[in-house]
Amino acid sequence: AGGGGGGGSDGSTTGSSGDEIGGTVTVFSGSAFVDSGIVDALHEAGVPDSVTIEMTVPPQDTGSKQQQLRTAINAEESDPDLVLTDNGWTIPFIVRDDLVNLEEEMDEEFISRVREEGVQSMIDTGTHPETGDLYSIPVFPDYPVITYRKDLLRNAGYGDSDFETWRSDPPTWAEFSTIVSEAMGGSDVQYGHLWQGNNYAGLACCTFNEFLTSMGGAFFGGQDNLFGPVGDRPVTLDSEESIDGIEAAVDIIHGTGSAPMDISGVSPQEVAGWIEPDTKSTFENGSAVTQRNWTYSIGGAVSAFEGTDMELGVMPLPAGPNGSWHAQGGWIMSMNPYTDNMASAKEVIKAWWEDSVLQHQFDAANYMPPKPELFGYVEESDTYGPYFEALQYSAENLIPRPTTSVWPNQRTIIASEVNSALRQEQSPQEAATAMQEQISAIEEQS
Amino acid sequence: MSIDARNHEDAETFDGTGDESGGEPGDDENRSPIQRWADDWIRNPEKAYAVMLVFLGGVLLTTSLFPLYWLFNVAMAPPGQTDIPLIPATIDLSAFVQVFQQVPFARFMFNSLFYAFTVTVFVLLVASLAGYAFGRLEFRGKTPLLFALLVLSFFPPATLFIPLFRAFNQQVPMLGLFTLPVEIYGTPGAVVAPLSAFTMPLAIFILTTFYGQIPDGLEEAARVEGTTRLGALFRVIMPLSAPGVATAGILTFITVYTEFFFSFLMTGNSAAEWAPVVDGVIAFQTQYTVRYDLQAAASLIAIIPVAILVVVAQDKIISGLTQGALKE
Amino acid sequence: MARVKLTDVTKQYDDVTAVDEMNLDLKDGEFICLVGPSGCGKSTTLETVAGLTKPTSGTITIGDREVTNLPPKDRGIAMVFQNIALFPHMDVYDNISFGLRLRNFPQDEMDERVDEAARVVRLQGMLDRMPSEMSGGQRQRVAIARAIVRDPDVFLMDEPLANLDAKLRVNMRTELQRLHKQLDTTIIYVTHNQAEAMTMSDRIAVLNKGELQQIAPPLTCYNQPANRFVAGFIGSPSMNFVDATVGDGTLDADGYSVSFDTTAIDGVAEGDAVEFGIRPEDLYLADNSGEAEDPSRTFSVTTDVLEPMGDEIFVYLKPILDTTDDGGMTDFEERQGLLMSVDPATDIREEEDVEVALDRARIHLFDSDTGDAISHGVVADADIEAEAERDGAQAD
Amino acid sequence: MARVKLTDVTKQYDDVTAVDEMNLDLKDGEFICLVGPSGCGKSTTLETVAGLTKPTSGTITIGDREVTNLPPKDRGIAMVFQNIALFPHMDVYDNISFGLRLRNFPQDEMDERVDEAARVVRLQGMLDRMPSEMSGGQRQRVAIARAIVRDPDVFLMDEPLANLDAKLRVNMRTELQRLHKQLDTTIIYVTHNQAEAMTMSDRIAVLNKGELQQIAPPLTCYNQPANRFVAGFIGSPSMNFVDATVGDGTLDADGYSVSFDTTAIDGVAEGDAVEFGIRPEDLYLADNSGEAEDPSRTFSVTTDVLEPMGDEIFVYLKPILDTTDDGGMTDFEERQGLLMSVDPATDIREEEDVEVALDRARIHLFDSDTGDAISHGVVADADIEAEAERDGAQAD
Amino acid sequence: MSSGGDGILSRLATWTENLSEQAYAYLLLVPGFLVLLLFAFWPLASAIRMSFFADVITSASLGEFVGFQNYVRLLTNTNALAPAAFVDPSFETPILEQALFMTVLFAVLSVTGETLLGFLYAMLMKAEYKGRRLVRLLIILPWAIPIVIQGMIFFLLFRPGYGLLTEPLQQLGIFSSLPLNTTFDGFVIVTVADIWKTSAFMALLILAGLESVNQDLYEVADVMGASRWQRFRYITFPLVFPVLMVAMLFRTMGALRVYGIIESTTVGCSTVPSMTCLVTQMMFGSATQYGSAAAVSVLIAIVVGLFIMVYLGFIRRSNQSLGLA
Ligand SMILES: Nc1ncnc2c1ncn2[C@@H]1O[C@H](COP(=O)(O)OP(=O)(O)OP(=O)(O)O)[C@@H](O)[C@H]1O
Ligand SMILES: Nc1ncnc2c1ncn2[C@@H]1O[C@H](COP(=O)(O)OP(=O)(O)OP(=O)(O)O)[C@@H](O)[C@H]1O
Ligand SMILES: [Mg+2]
Ligand SMILES: [Mg+2]
Repeated sequence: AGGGGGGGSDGSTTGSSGDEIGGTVTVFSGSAFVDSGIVDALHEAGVPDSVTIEMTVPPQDTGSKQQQLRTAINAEESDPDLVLTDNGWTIPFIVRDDLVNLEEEMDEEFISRVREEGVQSMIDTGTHPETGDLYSIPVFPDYPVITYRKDLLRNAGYGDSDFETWRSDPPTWAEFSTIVSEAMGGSDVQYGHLWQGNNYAGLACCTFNEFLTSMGGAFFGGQDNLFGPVGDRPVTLDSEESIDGIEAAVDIIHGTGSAPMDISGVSPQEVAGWIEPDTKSTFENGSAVTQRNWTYSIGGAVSAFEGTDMELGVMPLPAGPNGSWHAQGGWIMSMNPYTDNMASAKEVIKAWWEDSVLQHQFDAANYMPPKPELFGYVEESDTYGPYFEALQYSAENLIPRPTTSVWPNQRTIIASEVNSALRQEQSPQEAATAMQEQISAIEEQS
Repeated sequence: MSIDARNHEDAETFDGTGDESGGEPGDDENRSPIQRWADDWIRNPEKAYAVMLVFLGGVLLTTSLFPLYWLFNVAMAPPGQTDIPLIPATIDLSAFVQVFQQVPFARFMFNSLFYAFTVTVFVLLVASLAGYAFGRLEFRGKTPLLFALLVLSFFPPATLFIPLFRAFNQQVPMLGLFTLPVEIYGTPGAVVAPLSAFTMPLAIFILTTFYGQIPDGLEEAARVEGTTRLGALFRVIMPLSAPGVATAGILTFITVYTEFFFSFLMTGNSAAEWAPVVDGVIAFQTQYTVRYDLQAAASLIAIIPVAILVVVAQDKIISGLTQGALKE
Repeated sequence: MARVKLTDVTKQYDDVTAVDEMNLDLKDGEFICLVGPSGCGKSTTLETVAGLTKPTSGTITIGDREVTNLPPKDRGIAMVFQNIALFPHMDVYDNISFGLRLRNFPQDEMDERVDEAARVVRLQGMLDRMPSEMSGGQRQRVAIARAIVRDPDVFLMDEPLANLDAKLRVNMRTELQRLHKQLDTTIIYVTHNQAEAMTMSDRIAVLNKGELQQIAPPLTCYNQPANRFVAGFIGSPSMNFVDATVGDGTLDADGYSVSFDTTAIDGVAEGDAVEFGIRPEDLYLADNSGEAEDPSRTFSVTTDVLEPMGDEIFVYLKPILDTTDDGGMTDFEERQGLLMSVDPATDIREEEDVEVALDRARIHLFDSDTGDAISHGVVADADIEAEAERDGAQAD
Repeated sequence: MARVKLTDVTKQYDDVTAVDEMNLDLKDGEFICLVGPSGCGKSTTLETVAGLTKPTSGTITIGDREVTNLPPKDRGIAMVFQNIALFPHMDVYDNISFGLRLRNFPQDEMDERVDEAARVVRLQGMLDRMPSEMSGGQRQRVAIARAIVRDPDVFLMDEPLANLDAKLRVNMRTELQRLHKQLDTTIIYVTHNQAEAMTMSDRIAVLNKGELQQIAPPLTCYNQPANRFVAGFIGSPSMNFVDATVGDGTLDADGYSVSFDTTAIDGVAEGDAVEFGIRPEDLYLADNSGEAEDPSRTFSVTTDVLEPMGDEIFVYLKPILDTTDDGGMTDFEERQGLLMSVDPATDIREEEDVEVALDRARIHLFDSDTGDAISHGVVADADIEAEAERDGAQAD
Repeated sequence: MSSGGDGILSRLATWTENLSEQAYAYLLLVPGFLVLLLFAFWPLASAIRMSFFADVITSASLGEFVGFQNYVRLLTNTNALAPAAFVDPSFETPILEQALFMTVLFAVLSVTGETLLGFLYAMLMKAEYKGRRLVRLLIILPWAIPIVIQGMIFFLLFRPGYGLLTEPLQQLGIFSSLPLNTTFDGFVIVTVADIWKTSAFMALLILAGLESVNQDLYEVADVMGASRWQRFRYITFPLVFPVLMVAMLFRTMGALRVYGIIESTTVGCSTVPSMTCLVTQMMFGSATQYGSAAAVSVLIAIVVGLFIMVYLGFIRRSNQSLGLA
């Protein structure tokens, strides 16, 4: 903001300073961006030197960040000027007009460039579901993949050809669970397959959604309805396929055999209490055969395995009858409607879309570029290059987040019911019924 | 003379340094220490009681301190290690240094200390006046006013947040009458004012209770000696209520120091923007990773000022203050 | 040094009237003792003067100012409290110098004054003790020092010497009197000690149940008590009281009668029920009756308990008509026994029959109903011969 | 009802020896008064007996048990505290019945006992007051009631009557004595009141600076004080002390001398520096010297201050050699003046020259160095004629 | 300072001295209540007003005036958007998943535990022995730990797989293998965590109460033959009672508003939904329901108020003055 850390102080001057380039642009970003050199990269990519760019660290716990942003916007605070938000919870802000409609504010040419060049699913999470206007620019996409221990699988009789195949043709859940259990049997690792099954936002949007979709189920009848219209879409959580999805998730832990596929229990009960950092560190210290996690975990595993006997492999998520599906992750950038420095903020947005900045971002923080055309750059990198194929498969088989204004309410219900099924406190059928009932009620009330 | 004095003698004996004044020397030598103790305790049940207290206390302390010990353990663990052992493999204090290298942790601490100190001083002062009025004076409307104070604490603080935030940030007129100066938001004032208001009811209640218990005679003596009513409050009643004042002070200080909600939302995120120490601690969390070791180290560092405060304030909580003051 | 005036001061607690329409007018530099039974309102009176409690009604003037609504600090008073009220968080020096510090005295003058006050109360060398480390008497002396170290116009002292031993008490008494003379301060002094009240005060104010009974110089209170209450209260041991009827030139009590000139006294007539009082020292054994100013005829009684006090012996004389003895459940006094004081050298034993006389000049007559004094001292009946005759007859 | 025995009890605070090698042996049911100057260790002695403070050394026995290390509650004692210390959160009834409730007395017996105790201390009708609503004397009476309501073996009372008026004091004294007789309890009683000590106690224990000076029946302490300290402490007003030298059959003070038979007394020889003591009541005006047992020759002095007390007058006689007068900075006593008590009827004025005699039989002789008593009473020299002659010569 | 200033000051002082007790009391209350009025009472009133307006989940503004509708929906459990049932009149929801009952149970358990432990701690802090200062410090420290960290500690202790206590407690059959996800286990953890942290608060207050008891009274009681228990029962307790009540009162209010510890231990509001969980989620969640959030706040206040009445009843009955009774 113009006056530094202050508030909407200079009400009368806001208008004019908003049109002039200069002052400070505060970006609600994250610790990975602070001191990452991205500010210099932005300046090099065209932001005038008169503009000071400040990267701030919001609380990284997704919930608190959301809460802080909500507060700031509700309070019509002028800071931050730009925010990086999870693509999973931006739409509610968009539909409430809590973010600037970039389609209106920025020049057409830039907007269409973004639409053309950007990863489609990321663009979707930044688009108003009804008007189709673009509110947010993708910053980085994130893709879930399976990281696995090639060394252990080799012991179980699999070889490079299998690894080769899986990169673009993942095994089914049934096959996958067999592979893991074989690998486990022949080794002394503690755990088989790790994923994030805790009662938290990630279960609803992502890990469970992946099971659900690959088994043919859906929250709201199909992918088209994920962004609404709320109240005018079917709730299909108690459909046969949806129950299959729950059963698949339960089976991979407990191996009850209720799912249509023969999935054996290769995940520890603990996954129902774990989230990303837990599985990441467990996998990295060699205690597990496989792990589902986001892109950044590849980098972690690479460095963790360096100089050990462990060998890293990466493949897309296993497939169900409906194929292999990956939840869309990543962050997009939007503008605070109460910013008092809009002109400069626009410059920052534009610069950020430059290849040089996105490449810098990948180099410095392992964040994927949001432009498919830059994937080549990733492919060439030492760390990610070898695993690029799997990532690309994942990027091509994405399910967007089901973000609507009521999704936060719905996701807590889904997470909590599914988690309790994972802990076998209730059967998949019961969980499905409970979800169906409560989600429908929410849909109706809205 | 006092109870304490007696306990004191006993306690010293447990440390093995006390004199055995009550015992008969001579035959003590050829009995086992246990026999001697048992004998001593039978003759001197106070001692047995004290031993029990110490033992019980030991057990309690261990359980209650274990989490702290464990926090220390976490701080010693290498980054990213999830399996924290009961006994650290190595003594590695580097986390305590890194905390300061990675974020301006000292500034975070300063910010919180500043809040805590300012609020504590302000609240003690203002609550003392109110506590005096409630505790020692008779006036109409006392009960309703006290009750109004209580009612404030019935509501979750979050309830008050939105209106306050708007008042500070959007110049929504307070009481519908006037707006706060825009300069306040983003300064410590925006944190100090509401936190003072939230911590005040407890402080008022504590001080009311303590001030009410000081015998009238002492205040009367002070007034005859030449103090004003207010002077008597600060010169006699407050010092004599030292346990209460110190307690209210410590409680306020700690509450504000560890407060999260308001100091977090009313300030920016960076240390330079008056973010509190909690911000400094959670700065070690990124979206998918948490540096537990750094967080633990940061927390341990963060409680040092409180530890110092407690040590200092302890002396104010002196035993049996009114002793020898009055014939009642 | 200031005049103190209480006009119609009343202090009411919920159900108790602690002070009732009190009127007191103290001259500049006067030393007045408030005495009265426990709970009669002495402390409350002092508190109203000090400003620690507001009278329910009435006004208080100190010097020329009406102070009824002034705070204590502006009244120019110093006070020693009955409950001592030392500041427990301060050592002796700080306790004593508290009032001086409030007035920003320079350190050296403060030291000087504190030293002097400590000397007066004999606390030299204890200035750095805490109250909790002192004996009861020492604490009380600190409280006195705290009051005298300042230079107030009016001193209020509530039992300042209560915890002191006799010798120190006498010494402190002298010191206080000296101070009074030297500073010319007005002093209101509550005491339960007769000797103090008698020797120190210019006037004694006797209170009962919140009401002022008499205010007069000590000897006037002793010799001409305004009513039965004052008579009984002043003097230790207490005056003997006997129910009697006025006869024809006699005062008839149970078992004996005293002749006197009824006509010389206003307000008594034959047949009146009166009470007469006689102090223990105004009773004489027959042998010594010559010492009396106007000895009555003797009558015989039996001694009960003897209490040798060293410088005198108290002799309890059994009631003439000892109708009941319920195991000491009623007082000696209530049973109308007589207490006599005799010289320690006197040869007297318990349970002995003795002849005693009383000094007619020292008989006090009170109205039985109101208790008001009718007369102090009676004179012998005109018909002395007749009495002498009867005396002689009796003696035989 | 128990024997109480203190053997070599010492209590040391940091820098003060509050009690020093105290030995006391109290018989069953004995009533003993502890007296002594403020700070001499009376309260501390009581506290060691009560078990509130542990003696630094020495043992305490109550009954047949050594109780040195027993907690107070197991010692079978009741105590009235000098600082009163009522429970502020309990009303009078609850304060008094506290000890009974601890012992689970049935309600009706408790009521009965509390009523009786309240009656003794005259607090009927105040049982539901809170301590803060009472006067100083009323609080003290609650404290007494709280102690007497129980049935302990030993009573410890620290100045129980300090805040009471004279009359109530005498009444309470009688009540306590009656209780003592009735319950046959051993009582240790601290008082600063001479009359109490003299009349109530079987024996008086005089303490000074933590050391026991004398323990003896009251009159023994009064008439045969063990040393100068006891002599000066017991009796009010205090004994007169005069520095003197033993001459040839005379005791020579500044300005006058008394003849006596040096040989009749062990331990004095001509030329010894002694101190002699004479009580105010043993000084006589020449006119009354016949009342003395063994009047000395008279000598002339000038009266200073007169203090009329009602039942007697204290006459301060100016020092024979009034060498200094530094404005009252030293005591009367220190200036070797004499105090005489005379009958209130005596015709005497201030600043008058009078002839006085002293009662030779009541002269106390003390060693100047140690202060130990040498003799109580001296007898006239054998050569009475010579003295008479000299007397005559002087009188002329 | 000029003499003129002194004059004004002293005149001011005289003026205040001459005020009646009543006026003086009000004067003393002004500063405190001014602060409270601005920063507590006024926002509170605004919030209460909010509770009568409809939720607009897609905007930060308030909907139309709906009277008590928000309350009705909460109390009949018909607000589908509520993150959890405030109370379920049909009782199909397990007790611990109904915010009201869960919170009340939590408050009762934690305040009881804290009071008992607090008393013990206070005694321990008061008794004199070597190292008492250290013990005092150690007892107070847990209270000084930011709640985020406290949560982290308990999270690390009970996290699945690695938590130090997860396995032993599971083997004892006390907890499930995922205690942080199980309602009952989570409830226990949150309660224990709260007791662990907040006992120090109690202890500190009780200690202060103990320290201000006139020690002479114990001597009297000793001589009267009071046993340790009786000393406690008749002297310590009644004299500490006013302070204890203040402490318990505020702790009860705090416990009934529990929130932070639930989130920070990662037990989470969906596993153990406290009343304040509802407020925070509705107020700061993406689907803002200001009206309902404010209504929950008012309901919380009513529940707390009922508890406070019970306390005040106690205080009144025991004839102790808090100024309130
Ligand atoms: N706690 C203490 N610390 C240090 N000295 C003390 C303490 N208590 C008492 N003393 C000292 O011990 C001495 C004896 O005190 P004690 O209370 O026994 O006197 P006392 O004879 O009762 O006097 P009084 O008649 O004034 O009550 C005094 O000099 C007193 O100052
Ligand atoms: N705060 C109060 N509330 C009710 N009654 C009170 C209060 N203070 C004193 N009283 C009563 O008022 C009366 C006078 O009390 P005051 O203290 O003046 O007596 P006192 O003459 O000083 O007696 P003492 O010689 O015993 O000290 C007493 O009966 C007392 O009980
Ligand atoms: Mg009084
Ligand atoms: Mg004493």
